[in-house]
Amino acid sequence: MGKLYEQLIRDYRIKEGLKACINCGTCTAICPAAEFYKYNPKNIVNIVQSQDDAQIEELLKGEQIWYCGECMSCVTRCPRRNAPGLVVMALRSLSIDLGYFVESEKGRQMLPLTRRMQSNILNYGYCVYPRTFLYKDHPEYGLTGKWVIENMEDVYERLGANLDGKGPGILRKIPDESLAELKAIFDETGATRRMEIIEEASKLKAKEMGIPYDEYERKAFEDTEKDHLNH
Amino acid sequence: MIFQGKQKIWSDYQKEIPDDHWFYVRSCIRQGFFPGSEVAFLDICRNKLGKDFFETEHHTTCGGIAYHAEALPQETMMTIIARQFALMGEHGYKNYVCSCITSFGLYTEVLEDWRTFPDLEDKIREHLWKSCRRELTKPEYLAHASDIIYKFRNEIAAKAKHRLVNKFTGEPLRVVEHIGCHYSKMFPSKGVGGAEYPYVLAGMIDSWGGEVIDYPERRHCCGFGFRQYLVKANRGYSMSNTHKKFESMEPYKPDMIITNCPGCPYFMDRWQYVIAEQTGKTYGENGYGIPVFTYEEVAGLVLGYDPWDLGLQMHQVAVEPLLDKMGVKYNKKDKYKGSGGKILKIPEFPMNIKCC
Amino acid sequence: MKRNVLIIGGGPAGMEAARRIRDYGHTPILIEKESRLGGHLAKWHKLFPEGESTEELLTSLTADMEGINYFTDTNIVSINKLKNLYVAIFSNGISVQADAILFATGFSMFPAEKKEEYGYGIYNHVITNADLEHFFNTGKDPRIKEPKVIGFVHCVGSRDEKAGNRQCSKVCCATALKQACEMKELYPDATIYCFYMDLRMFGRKYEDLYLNAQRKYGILFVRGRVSEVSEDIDGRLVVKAEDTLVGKPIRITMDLLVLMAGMSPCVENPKIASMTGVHIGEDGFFMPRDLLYRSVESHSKGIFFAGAATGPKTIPETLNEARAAAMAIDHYFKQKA
Amino acid sequence: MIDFGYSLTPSSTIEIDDADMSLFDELCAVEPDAIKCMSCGSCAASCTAGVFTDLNLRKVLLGLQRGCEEDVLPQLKSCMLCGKCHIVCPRGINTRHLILSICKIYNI
Repeated sequence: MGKLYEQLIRDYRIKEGLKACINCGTCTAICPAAEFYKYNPKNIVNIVQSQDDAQIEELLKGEQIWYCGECMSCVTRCPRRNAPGLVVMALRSLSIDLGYFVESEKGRQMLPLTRRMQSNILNYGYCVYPRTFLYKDHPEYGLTGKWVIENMEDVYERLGANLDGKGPGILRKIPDESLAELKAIFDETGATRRMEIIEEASKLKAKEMGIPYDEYERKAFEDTEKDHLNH
Repeated sequence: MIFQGKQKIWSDYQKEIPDDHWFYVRSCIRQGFFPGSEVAFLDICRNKLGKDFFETEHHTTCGGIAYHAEALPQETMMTIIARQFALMGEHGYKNYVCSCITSFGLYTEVLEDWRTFPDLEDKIREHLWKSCRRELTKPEYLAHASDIIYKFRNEIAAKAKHRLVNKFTGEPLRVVEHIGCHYSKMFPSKGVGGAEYPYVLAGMIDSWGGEVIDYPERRHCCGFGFRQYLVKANRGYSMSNTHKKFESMEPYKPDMIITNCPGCPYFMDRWQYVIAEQTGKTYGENGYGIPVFTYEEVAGLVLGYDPWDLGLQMHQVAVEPLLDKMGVKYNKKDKYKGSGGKILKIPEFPMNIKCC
Repeated sequence: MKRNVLIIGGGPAGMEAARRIRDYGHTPILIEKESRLGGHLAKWHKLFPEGESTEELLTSLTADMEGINYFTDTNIVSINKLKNLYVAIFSNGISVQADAILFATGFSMFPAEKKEEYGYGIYNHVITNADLEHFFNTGKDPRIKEPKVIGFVHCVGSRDEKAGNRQCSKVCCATALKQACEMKELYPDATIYCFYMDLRMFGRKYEDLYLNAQRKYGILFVRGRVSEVSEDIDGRLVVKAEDTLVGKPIRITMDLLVLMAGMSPCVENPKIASMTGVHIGEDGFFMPRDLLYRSVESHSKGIFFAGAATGPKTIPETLNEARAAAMAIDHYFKQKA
Repeated sequence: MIDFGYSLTPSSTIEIDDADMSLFDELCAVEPDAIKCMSCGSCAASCTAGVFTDLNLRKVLLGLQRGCEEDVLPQLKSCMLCGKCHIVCPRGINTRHLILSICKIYNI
């Protein structure tokens, strides 16, 4: 048993999600990612259960594990009660913890992703928050979306929301003491550490790639240079 | 298709949904994109049905979207959830209902995980105490908000001002139902109707007079995929999955789509717009799209709410053709007004998909 | 001294054992819950590996029933042990004293509707292997309408922990190929696919069946478990699997899908076990004293097994086990005397 | 038009319904053994050219059977017709002959 495998099976999601795979392909058949990406959940589960560290390391440093959409459609159908989606989540966590995620284009997306998600939660208490949901990043929000952004206070007030207001209600200002609790949870349970790991590894990678850090983040968010598609 | 076969499966997956006294938690995405839906939900439950739904301003995101984007470790997500449960207990509630499907899936999963691995629950209790000085109380009942509307679907039907019937033809409206993946795909027994033929929305459609459309990609994900949408470079995935669903439902000529997930109605609405702008293809009649609704919006229309109070002006795909079919009256001029009738600049219209 | 042997189950195992037990000079009393003898076999049309006729086999099995008491439409109400005897009461009111009991209870067909994603009982053109045999026998099934594309799904409810059936049902691979070839004979223009995980062609002539299916009948094979079936607007079936040997998802639209429902433990096993104290394995089949050397003996004195009661078996295996059980019972009586 | 920065992705699903099987049928008429393959992989394992190139006869045959000839036919250009695959094939398929027929019928 390899060291990476040993680390992996400490994750509760592996305990829950990996029994014994028989390579039947039920998961791949209906996987939304397998249809469009060079991705096959069956192969990933098979590599993990092989306990072969060389191959697991390749996964952790590669693109594949980042293709899953975590819709968990695979879980419903697996005849062996495996959860390929959970196995992928464990692999992603380990890839981040070991700093391997920067070795793949999709893995490098962790920088913009974690920054945006964590700052939304810590500053506002929401994962997605209208004031940080920018039209330039989300042109698909559409022309009505643009209109909502441009008339934010009026539109939300019209619909009975409590945007940044006191007391309960839609998009209320979550009280500072509750936000402080979230921060304490982040510090206690490893979310703060995760952000640090991602920043440190990304900074080094940006240097290695010879690009400024903000350009590194922009590229990670917007650009695709590799061929990820399963033609 | 043999209807009785489905009925048999539905009867195997009926879950117990208590009648009253719920601790209500909101959804990040729905608050932003469908504020009218959450307003309508509470108004229906509290004022139309006379039930007790409590909300505290101290509740927060469950962290689910961030967790599924790997921006949070599992223990962080679990501790945030433990804090939400603790708030419920502190306010004396036992029934927990959430507006978000991602949350519902995670709450279910977390409770199952804690049952399987009691050491993990102990660890999370400790985290919660250390960081928030709160005690975990686990809910006795967990429901998604659509379960509640499902439970009271016949009461709503009894008060209906409009039904899901085409008033021009007298025929039932053809309704596609789309269930959020995390509603029951992980734990089929936790969802009304199970995972393969969920009944939670189909039951509402049946009660309110519509005809449920079953099409080949019914069970397929809308394509949100968390990071696959949140990161711009990945959005082709998200859009392609929605595209796949629309190509599959197109021959059935659906009048409308009803969903119970936060992201799905947003994606199925917006990707229709992007697909139209990029390829020229539209899926509705006469160059319109197929309007996509939350279940609260549909319940609201059935109960006679004003469409602009429900927030239907925030959709990109025009809802007016459907309102006309249902016989819902609306004032065109009021659509894009602000609070108190304040005149706002009207949004631009897309090139390839008809809007009103 | 003549002794009574109660045989529970009138399928091939029970019928064959009854005659052998009679030939050893004992008195077999056979009960069958259905209205005719023959078990699942009586519902089948032809058998693998070479298309042997079920009717002929049944005729051989029933040809010589002299001296065998049998009751159809009869269930066991209770079994009680009295010293060296078992007293059994039947649902028809008759009670017997038996010196030994043979469990030839066979199997229950896996209820294919439990695999909800395949839509048996929901989609109009999804049938089971048993339905297809019924069609071969009667020529009637409204779900089969000049199919152009036909699929066979192996392992439906077999090797499936989620469906509560972990074991391989042993006979479905060969049955699927037999049925696929028969369909090709009926519908020569049809394209026929078999979706399999492993083709378990373990017996004599089985590999020939496979070769014939490929070479003579042009049956196409996809290695992958069907994941989802749905109905399109024309009422045709959309079948999704992964072609695991290519490594890509595959989608085929079909006119008929045949689910190879596997063998589940007989649903009455727990009831019968509780009356007699015989052991049931975690898979739900009866547990013999061991799986190699004493496979027809139970842990309870005077109780024996034959056939699929102890796990999926082919017809010749079942018949041989019935003979072995008859011999073991005779041996048991001789020892007792 | 708005530049969204992303677009629809082509599907990788093998769509048998749309596949044109006429050339494969033609192949089976002259090489009835083509369909006897049971995908054991002996040919690919013993293939001399396969060590250096992506040639994999098992995959080629399967690709033809699924109507994906464009994806697999280029592989055959690496074949040196050494015939080792013929020796090892447990189904006794005359693979050399088969490969030549494929080249002829699919015009490569």
